[in-house]
Amino acid sequence: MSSLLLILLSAVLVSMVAIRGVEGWRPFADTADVYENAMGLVHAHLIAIPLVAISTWILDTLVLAALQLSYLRTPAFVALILAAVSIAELLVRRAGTRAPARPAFTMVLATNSALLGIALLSGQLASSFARLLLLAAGAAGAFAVFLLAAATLYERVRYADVPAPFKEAPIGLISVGLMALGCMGFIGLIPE
Amino acid sequence: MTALIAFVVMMSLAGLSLLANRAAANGADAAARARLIERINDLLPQTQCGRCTFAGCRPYATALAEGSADINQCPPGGDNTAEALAKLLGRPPKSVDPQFGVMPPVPMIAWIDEPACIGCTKCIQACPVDAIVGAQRHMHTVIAADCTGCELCIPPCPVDCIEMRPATTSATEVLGASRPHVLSG
Amino acid sequence: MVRGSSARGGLRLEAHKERSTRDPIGMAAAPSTAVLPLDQHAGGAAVPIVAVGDTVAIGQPIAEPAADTSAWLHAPISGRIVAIEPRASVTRACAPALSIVIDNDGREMRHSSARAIEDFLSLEPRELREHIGRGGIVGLGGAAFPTLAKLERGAQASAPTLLINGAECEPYISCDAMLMRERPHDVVHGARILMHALQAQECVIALEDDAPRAADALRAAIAQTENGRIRVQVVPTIYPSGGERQLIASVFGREVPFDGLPPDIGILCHNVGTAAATARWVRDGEPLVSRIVTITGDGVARACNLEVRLGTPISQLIAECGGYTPRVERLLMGGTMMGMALSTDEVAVVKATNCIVAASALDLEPRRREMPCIRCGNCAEVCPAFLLPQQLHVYARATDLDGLERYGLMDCIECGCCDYVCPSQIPLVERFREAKPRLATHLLARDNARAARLRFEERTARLQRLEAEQRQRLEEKRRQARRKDA
Amino acid sequence: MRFPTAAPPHVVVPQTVSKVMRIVIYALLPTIAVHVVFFGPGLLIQSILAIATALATEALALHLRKKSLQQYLTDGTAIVTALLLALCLPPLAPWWLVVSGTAFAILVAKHAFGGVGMNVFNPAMVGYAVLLVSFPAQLLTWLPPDVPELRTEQLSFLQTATTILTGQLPDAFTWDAITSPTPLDALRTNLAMGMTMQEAHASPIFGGFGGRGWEWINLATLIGGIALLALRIIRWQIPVAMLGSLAVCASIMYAIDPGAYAGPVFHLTSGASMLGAFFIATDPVSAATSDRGRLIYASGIGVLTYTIRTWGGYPDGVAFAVLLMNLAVPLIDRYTVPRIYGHAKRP
Repeated sequence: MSSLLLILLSAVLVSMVAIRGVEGWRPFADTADVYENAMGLVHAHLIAIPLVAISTWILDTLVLAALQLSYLRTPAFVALILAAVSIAELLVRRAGTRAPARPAFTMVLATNSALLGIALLSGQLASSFARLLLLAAGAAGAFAVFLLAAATLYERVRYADVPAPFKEAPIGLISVGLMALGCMGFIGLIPE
Repeated sequence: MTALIAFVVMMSLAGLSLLANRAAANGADAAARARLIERINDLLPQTQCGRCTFAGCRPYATALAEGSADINQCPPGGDNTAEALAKLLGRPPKSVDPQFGVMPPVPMIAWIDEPACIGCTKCIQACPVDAIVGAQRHMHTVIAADCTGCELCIPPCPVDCIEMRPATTSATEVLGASRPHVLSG
Repeated sequence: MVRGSSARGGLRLEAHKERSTRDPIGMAAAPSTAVLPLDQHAGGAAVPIVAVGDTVAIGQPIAEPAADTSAWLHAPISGRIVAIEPRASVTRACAPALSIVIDNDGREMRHSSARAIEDFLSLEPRELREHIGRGGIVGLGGAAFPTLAKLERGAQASAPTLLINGAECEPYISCDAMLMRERPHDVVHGARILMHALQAQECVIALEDDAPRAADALRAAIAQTENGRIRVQVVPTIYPSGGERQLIASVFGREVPFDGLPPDIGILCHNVGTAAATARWVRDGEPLVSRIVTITGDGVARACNLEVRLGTPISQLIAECGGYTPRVERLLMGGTMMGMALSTDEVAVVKATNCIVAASALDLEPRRREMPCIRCGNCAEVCPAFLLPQQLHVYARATDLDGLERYGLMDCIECGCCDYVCPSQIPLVERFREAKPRLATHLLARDNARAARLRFEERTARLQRLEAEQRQRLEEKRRQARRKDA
Repeated sequence: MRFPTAAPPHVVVPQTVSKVMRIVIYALLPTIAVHVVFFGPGLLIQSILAIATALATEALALHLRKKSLQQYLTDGTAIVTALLLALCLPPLAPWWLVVSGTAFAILVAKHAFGGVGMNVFNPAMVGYAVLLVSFPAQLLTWLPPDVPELRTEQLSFLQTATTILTGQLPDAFTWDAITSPTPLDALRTNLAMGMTMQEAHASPIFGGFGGRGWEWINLATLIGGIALLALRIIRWQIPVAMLGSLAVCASIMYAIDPGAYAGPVFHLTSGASMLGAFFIATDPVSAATSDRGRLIYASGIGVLTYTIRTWGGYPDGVAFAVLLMNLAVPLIDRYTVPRIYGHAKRP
């Protein structure tokens, strides 16, 4: 559980970096509207994470295991993530939701989906399909809340009288650090 | 047999992901570009005056999105627009370059000296925002509220009967109208 | 700091009205020189119709309305026009405004042309409205909005309800309460005239529960007219319940749309002073040349309400009230919440002058050092427009125009409630007033740009369509020619 | 005659931030008094250490940021932070614990974000949470309440001070003899060991409706909190919503299995429930700012507190719950902007 939380938090951290726009990652970049960009990323994750978890589980248990092809698990996982991420991106762009520009958007989405997908599938967390579904939805939802909270928090801190040496990145890191501190309260909630 | 199935599964998965990725990439680039142009255009004053050296606001927006124009080329928008563009595009802020024109301190709109107007309609054709009305051989009038002050109607006029005059509608009036708040009125 | 029952927000403030309501309304002496700014009403400044050297009589028109929203101006004294020139004026925060200056000849000559209409019902509503306009009547609550313009707007609503505003919520001001107490017949008669002019079906005279004598007087006056369509409604004394929009919410439980005016919901609101002035003009033929002004505050020897000719210098009024006390610190026109601090008393009373407060340290509560906002939310609790001043403050500090727009800066009525309760002592109203023109300019530019863009796009589409049609016609011609050849 | 001008309004309430903070400090006095009665003078020494540290670090931060010491050091916010943190620490905790926790709270949670009014997270709770995750052993070592059944040899004021400053007990005492878990901690441990609620409650540290001592501390805090409400320093939304949601959660679980879950009254009078509801969650800077937002914010704290207390790894969840909801405040604020007069919809 806490490792899942840790992954979630790092996903949020990386996503914030992508939303804020890092030089070189944004050919059509717009740095304004952190919240709208976060919303786009959240939509994509809400599609991609459950999609990755479910499709991998189906492929793994129904196809690969049945055909004794388990050694193909890793390449299949990679291919599925790429497909799921692309589908999610396509849907989000089609819907006209504002989202960060490529390649930051795709890279972040793929990395997060992969990390969360592995976390959900490995270990004893996903003992049944229903549980996996629940976990995937929970992880995507938690990611959504944390990312949106971080985005609005960024907007608030932007107008705060932050001392010059702490402006921008440092205060962002401190915020995420304190966010993680708050999340420590979840330790022990669900036995690993 | 197993090897064959494995091959097929892998190939189809790879194909699927490649296909989806291509589609997403195309959609993403085109959509992001169109959206950015739209957002830039939204920040421009829509005078269509061409002072930026482009043929209107949208062409300038397109050039900005492609990176082939700078943010300081719009005199009617002034430093506020330049600042908004800088923020949107993540470029360092700049004030407007006077080589593209200097705006008068108060907003100006076109005014036609009606007795002198010969009704040639040349200015009507030149007005990009349909702010001049009048028929052939009848005098023309500028709709003050619709004029953006682009000055495009001035060069075509054969009798030089158009001049720029200070606009009367100002923000303070708008503010006054929207402020019915004096108590026990 | 208790919330109102029917309208949210607002403050319970100390009224400070006892001192000025002890004596009946007195008559101020006519000034030896009257200074009449031409812009003493909302809208365009009036245009002089007299010249320097002319002799005028009391009630004689001296300036006519400019185009659009404007109002007539009449001579308050008889005498000679000595100047038409810029003079320090309260309409421009003591900066010069173009004014007509009349020297009093002391003969109190009355202008004769005005007619007194006893039976106003004989006039067509439209005729009556125009007649009211000729009396130079403007809103006497402080906004000085030309009554004619308001009536014309209100007459477009079918059978509107007339709301006569006697809720004098600001501390210190008592001119309306005294008017209702002593001249209730003028108020009721004026209300009847306005009802006829508007074809209004009913009329509510609203006043606050701290003026019971005024309410009794009005009820008695209404009973005499045997008019069943006028009633008195008492509202809780909560600042700013006298604000037009706040009063409508508190009396009718309805809100005026942010982008509309009261007539849009079938209500027209006039001040009691306006109603009384209307009655005096229509019934007695006396145009708006004087008004009741409250002179009060610890900085003046005797507090009272005086009927004052327009153009009287404030210094003269203070002298009539026994002069300043040594404690005087600040001179306010209006109440302590929204009143303007005057830099000099050598300015004249205008139609909007409802109150002069010569304030001492006892009347003022000085601001302490400003601290950062601690988001306590006291301001949001008292805001009668239901805004979040604490958030607006953040956006105003950062000049984030989008944030200011989203959080409704333009809906701020500048009543000062937020400012009053702020424990961090932030001058919120001042900040908002600074930010408003910026936002207004931004919104105006944006709206203009959007409209221009629409017209440009329509035009482009039209030109393309015309070109296509022309090409088609050309093609058609060519084809016909070819057919002929064949 | 000429007059100076000024912008309206010309009157304002004679209220200031430092007055508000002074009232909050006074309102904490009943809690502090009852705390000292039951747990000895440790809290007083901890408070002095915390306030001294807070003022010193505040002065340092203000000096580095070139802000007016006179204006900001006297605003009382640092003292409130210090007191709240001291109230959360065990009475005999070593001095470096309270000093490092307070310094972290003031420097990182407050001044890195811009000082008074700007902090996103509640500084006192940041300080406490940092200490709790870093030094759990020290923070869970409580004293038994000073009641007849549990009375052990009491440390004098001097002995308490020496213990805090040196970390060494006087010769006659041993840690094992004078320490005891808090009721919340004991309940959790015992339930985890398979005891039923009745068996767990048999311990003398449990009183009439909460833990011995703790129930009175919470009641004292309630009185201080009601005083704050009466003086309109805080609004009802936050305490009512937080205590309400905590009580609702506790009632539901208690109704499901009274043998495994403590009842609502126990939860309301244990740990930092009242302190959290009236003094910590109500910190306006880090709380949601609209009325509806405050209801959501405080309900969230109540639910999270119950969750962490009941199923989590820490005995009390108020600090983490507050931090987690602090994190969500900007988001809550964004979605709870009230409808403006004359507008049909919320912006």
